[in-house]
Amino acid sequence: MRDLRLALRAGGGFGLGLAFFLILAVLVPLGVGPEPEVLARIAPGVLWVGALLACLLSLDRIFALDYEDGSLDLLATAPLPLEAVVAIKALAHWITTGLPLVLVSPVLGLLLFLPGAAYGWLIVALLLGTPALSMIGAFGAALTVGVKRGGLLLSLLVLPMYVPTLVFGAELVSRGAQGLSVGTPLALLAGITAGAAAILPFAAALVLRINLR
Amino acid sequence: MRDLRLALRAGGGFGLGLAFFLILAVLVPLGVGPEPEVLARIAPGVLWVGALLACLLSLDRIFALDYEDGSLDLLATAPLPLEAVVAIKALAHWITTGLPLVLVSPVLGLLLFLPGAAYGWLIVALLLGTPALSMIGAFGAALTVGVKRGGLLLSLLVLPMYVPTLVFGAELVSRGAQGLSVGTPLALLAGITAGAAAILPFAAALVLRINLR
Amino acid sequence: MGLRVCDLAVARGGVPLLEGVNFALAPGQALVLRGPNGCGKTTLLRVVAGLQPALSGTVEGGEAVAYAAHADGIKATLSVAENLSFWGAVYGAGDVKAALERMNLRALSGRAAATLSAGQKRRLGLARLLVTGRPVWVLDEPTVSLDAASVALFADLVRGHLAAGGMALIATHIDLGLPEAQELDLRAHKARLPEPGDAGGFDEAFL
Amino acid sequence: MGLRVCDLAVARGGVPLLEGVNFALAPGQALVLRGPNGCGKTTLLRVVAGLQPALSGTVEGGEAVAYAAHADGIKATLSVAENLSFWGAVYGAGDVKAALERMNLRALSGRAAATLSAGQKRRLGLARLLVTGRPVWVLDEPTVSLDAASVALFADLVRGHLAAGGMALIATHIDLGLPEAQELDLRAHKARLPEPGDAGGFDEAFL
Amino acid sequence: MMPDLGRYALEVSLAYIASLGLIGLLVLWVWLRGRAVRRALDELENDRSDNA
Amino acid sequence: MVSIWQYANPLRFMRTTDWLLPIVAWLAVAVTAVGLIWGFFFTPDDFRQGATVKIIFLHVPSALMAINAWIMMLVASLIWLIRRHHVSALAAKAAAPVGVVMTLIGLITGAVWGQPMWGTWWAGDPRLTSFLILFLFYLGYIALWAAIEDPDTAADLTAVLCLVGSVFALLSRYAAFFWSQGLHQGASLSLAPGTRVDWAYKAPLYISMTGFGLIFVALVLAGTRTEIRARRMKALVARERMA
Ligand code: HEM
Ligand SMILES: Nc1ncnc2c1ncn2[C@@H]1O[C@H](COP(=O)(O)OP(=O)(O)OP(=O)(O)O)[C@@H](O)[C@H]1O
Ligand SMILES: Nc1ncnc2c1ncn2[C@@H]1O[C@H](COP(=O)(O)OP(=O)(O)OP(=O)(O)O)[C@@H](O)[C@H]1O
Ligand SMILES: [Mg+2]
Ligand SMILES: [Mg+2]
Repeated sequence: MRDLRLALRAGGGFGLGLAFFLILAVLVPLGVGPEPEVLARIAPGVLWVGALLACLLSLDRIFALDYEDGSLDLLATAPLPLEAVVAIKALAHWITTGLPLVLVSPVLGLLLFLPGAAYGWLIVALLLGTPALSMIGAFGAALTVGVKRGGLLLSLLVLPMYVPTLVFGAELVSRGAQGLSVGTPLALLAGITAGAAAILPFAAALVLRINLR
Repeated sequence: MRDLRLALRAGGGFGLGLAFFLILAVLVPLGVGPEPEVLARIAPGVLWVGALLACLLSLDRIFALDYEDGSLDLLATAPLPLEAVVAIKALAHWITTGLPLVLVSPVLGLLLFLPGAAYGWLIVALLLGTPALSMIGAFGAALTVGVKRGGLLLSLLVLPMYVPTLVFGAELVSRGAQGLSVGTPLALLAGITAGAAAILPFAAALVLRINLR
Repeated sequence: MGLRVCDLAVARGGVPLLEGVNFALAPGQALVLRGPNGCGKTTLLRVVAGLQPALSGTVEGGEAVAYAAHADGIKATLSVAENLSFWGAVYGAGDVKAALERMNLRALSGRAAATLSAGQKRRLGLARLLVTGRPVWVLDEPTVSLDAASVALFADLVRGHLAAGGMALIATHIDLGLPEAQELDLRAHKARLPEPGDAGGFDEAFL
Repeated sequence: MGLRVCDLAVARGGVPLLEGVNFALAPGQALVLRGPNGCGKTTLLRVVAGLQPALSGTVEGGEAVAYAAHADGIKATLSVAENLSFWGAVYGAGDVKAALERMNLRALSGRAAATLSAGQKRRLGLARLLVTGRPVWVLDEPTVSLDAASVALFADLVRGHLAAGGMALIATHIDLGLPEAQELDLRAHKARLPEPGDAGGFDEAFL
Repeated sequence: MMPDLGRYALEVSLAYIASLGLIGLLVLWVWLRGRAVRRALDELENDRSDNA
Repeated sequence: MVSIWQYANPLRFMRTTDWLLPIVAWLAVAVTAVGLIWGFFFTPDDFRQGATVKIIFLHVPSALMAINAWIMMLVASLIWLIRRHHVSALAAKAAAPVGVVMTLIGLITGAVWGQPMWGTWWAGDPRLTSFLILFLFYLGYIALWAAIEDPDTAADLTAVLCLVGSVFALLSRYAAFFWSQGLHQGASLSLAPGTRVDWAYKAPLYISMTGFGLIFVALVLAGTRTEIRARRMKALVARERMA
């Protein structure tokens, strides 16, 4: 859809989510200390928390800009169903933020001494999990769209909803690193993403309509 | 000054920075796993990174709102020097974000099994370091004030500048925890804060004037 | 076809503003809403556009509406032409080139919308109406910031739209140069305070 | 005392817009700037207010300016009275109560600014001028969204300010009902294109 | 001709290939962008002198 | 005596670089080729590091140039802020991508070298970390240039960022050394404690350092020319609109 192209073009911050992810991977060792064993132990968790935060920081762009300049009012009266608008915007967010994170994560794994066996699972986990992050985030962004600079409120609402994704995602990677079976977290992660993609666009569109009123 | 009171009132997000900090402290054990030894080892670093991110998320409020609604133009033509405006806004940001973090950090230390000896130093370190975070952040916010929803760009610019504060702050806490001497990081942390408070308001005011032009 | 508003009552922030508003627009007709600041013109238009529920009464034909609000819905980072073609794509109709030409924006078409002056932005906002292909235009103070020449251009635009069988509902404070349009003064429809104890005390508790 | 603009040239986004602008305001005088959309009125006012450097020429008396732009600088979360008293505190002058009274805002004084209608917001923006205590008012389309009664109120306000020895520089497209004000048509001051190859190719490279 | 890099053949050649490749990419980018801008400018100047 | 400020005149700069750039470019290619070919083919293996020592001819020059590029940007930014010479601002803009690539080469060659030497791609070493932070500063600088529409505003803002950023980059470097002692070589040309560096290594190293320096100069000149043209184009388009 054109909306996607325009979202990409207007969003601008293609590399920025990446850069943020990178910075986080640099900061954590600086805070925690340089010991490789400790870092390797916490690497999957840190990478997941980093992906989460990188998503989070770009969430407020999803609807707030459109709300402020009045586009959202106009989109709501346009022939496109608002559910489709939400889904497209979440997809655009994932493509600009989630996908680059997935691609660059192995490099950051290096910085955090992630064990070799875990790299494949890291990619799989992020690939499965980040769409859910974008979708949940779009819902949160729809909830807070009327709040000026609601960045912090948004994170407050969204982060708890990210918990299941985070837990299963990090678990998947660390099990993968230790060579344990990964079936359960894999299935759960996929389930969360599928569920989010199926239900949340409707919830988000509903909430948007209420916020516009 | 009245500006401060109004900033507090308008900022709104008094508890939000706190809540974010709290959520992060909860998320990290979820991502990393529940082992107390590992958590205790990384607690100072995680708390510092958390403080940093909580600051970061509320930074874009410092000037962007005023820019968008035209207040910044009006403030620039007001009798108050812009340097004072910047300093007051940074102070207000610290009071709404940094100070609550300092006060609540011992509780979060508990969640992360921070060793007993470190609590005092944690408070001292945050108390000394967070004003620098707010001041550096105000400079970054002034740089990106013309960029719409520049949250990610802002973090890319600001986070690298946070590195010295983070390193000395985390080092101070973990040395304190191990009972080592803390003189050097303490002095350096204080030095960074003092230097930032002395110089950055001028740089930020300069940058704001350029952005308004 | 057409827009029909029957016995409409609207409220904003829980406060009833207007009531008993009745009007109908047939193709080729325009209606200008008048009333002092804060009387509820914007609120009424939002109800007609379907963005807000009515307190009571009905709006027929609200789905054929193209709405232009105080804010223009312009993306500052996109160029003028890109802004328009985005809306053209959303509505799946309309000729962007012709709309640019019509609103005298061709020279500006490559410029980022952020660099437009207040009046130029407004012209872009009005050009959007042309690419919607919708028959009913609902316009909230469309001539704000426009100079005399542009106001005349706008009047022309509306006249052309009416001639093509369109309709227009316009809230404004100034003289638009559209003598053929009907006028509706909203002062006559100011909502009365509900009588104490009117509706059995239940609704009253929340008004 | 007074505002004196000598041979001013202004540019926006690197493009020269106006040149050779000369005027002087003595206490009690008002000047209305006229010109089509995009001719550079806003830019000129920003230069006079000291927000933007001039391309050439001088502005004397720019530090005594109270500027009111297209945007009103209103904090949506603060109440009307709080918004005003903030600016009163910044300028260390002015009587907030009287300003509210004057602009007919007393009934709204406790309302959050976000809930005001377009015209009410604009009235609040104008009330701000009263609490600045500055002698030179620089106003960019001050009557946008105002109804006829409020426009008259505004004209009164300006007249009172002039009578008290103030000055006003106003850009507008409509008739303000201020016959005593001088007018300056900016079309006469449109900047010429620099001749190609003018300054030995140096300045030309960057305009 | 090729020197014997011993055990570290992979590392050393990787370093050389990556570095030279990166410099090559950079040079290419600078060159292409320079060419594109120069052409666009020439076109503009031609238009201008045509009009004058 | 022709002052160097004359080259702040874009026209003069273009005229000079017209003939200067090809010379510098070809010189850069030649010198780098000599240095790297000598280093790769005609140096003996080190008795402890084996063939990996050959990486030094890439690693050290690129690392040095990465730092020098930032210093050059700092100086150019100062000149822009103080004397408002447009060419200077544009040169700073043109230097940033070159600096990033140099930093990236330093990081990659270091990592590739670290694998055999330290048994790890990456280590919590201060020099490595501070280098990575320098990389971040470059990214931020470039992102800020890209984010701002108006060229003069962008030049001003990035110049201030460069000044303030330099202070913090320096502080970060100091902080990184405080944070960990590290594995990396000290700032001398000794490859390992106790071994004197032989001219067999030093000569090609110095030659490649010169070569990398010339590459940097050539690319910055070329980039500055492009930026000047782009700037002029913007001005012309704007002027067209005026008419
Ligand atoms: C990712 C890994 C590495 C990075 C980012 C890195 C970075 C740097 C930097 C920035 C310099 C510039 C000199 C300075 O800062 O004073 C440098 C110099 C140098 N590096 Fe590395 N380095 C890395 C790995 C290595 C390894 C594995 C070795 C060899 C075992 C090595 C050997 C050297 C040598 C010999 C110098 C020259 C020192 C001097 O005399 O100034 N580096 N490196
Ligand atoms: N949340 C709210 N709570 C109470 N009153 C509100 C709220 N929001 C708006 N109002 C009031 O509702 C009234 C109607 O506003 P509306 O924007 O519809 O007016 P309008 O006729 O468009 O005025 P204008 O000509 O100034 O644009 C105004 O008096 C406004 O103050
Ligand atoms: N960054 C820019 N680059 C090029 N031109 C610009 C830029 N910003 C503004 N302009 C142009 O400068 C001109 C002057 O704008 P200005 O806002 O001063 O006009 P104005 O007289 O206030 O118009 P209006 O009556 O519509 O408010 C406009 O034509 C605008 O398109
Ligand atoms: Mg209205
Ligand atoms: Mg204007």
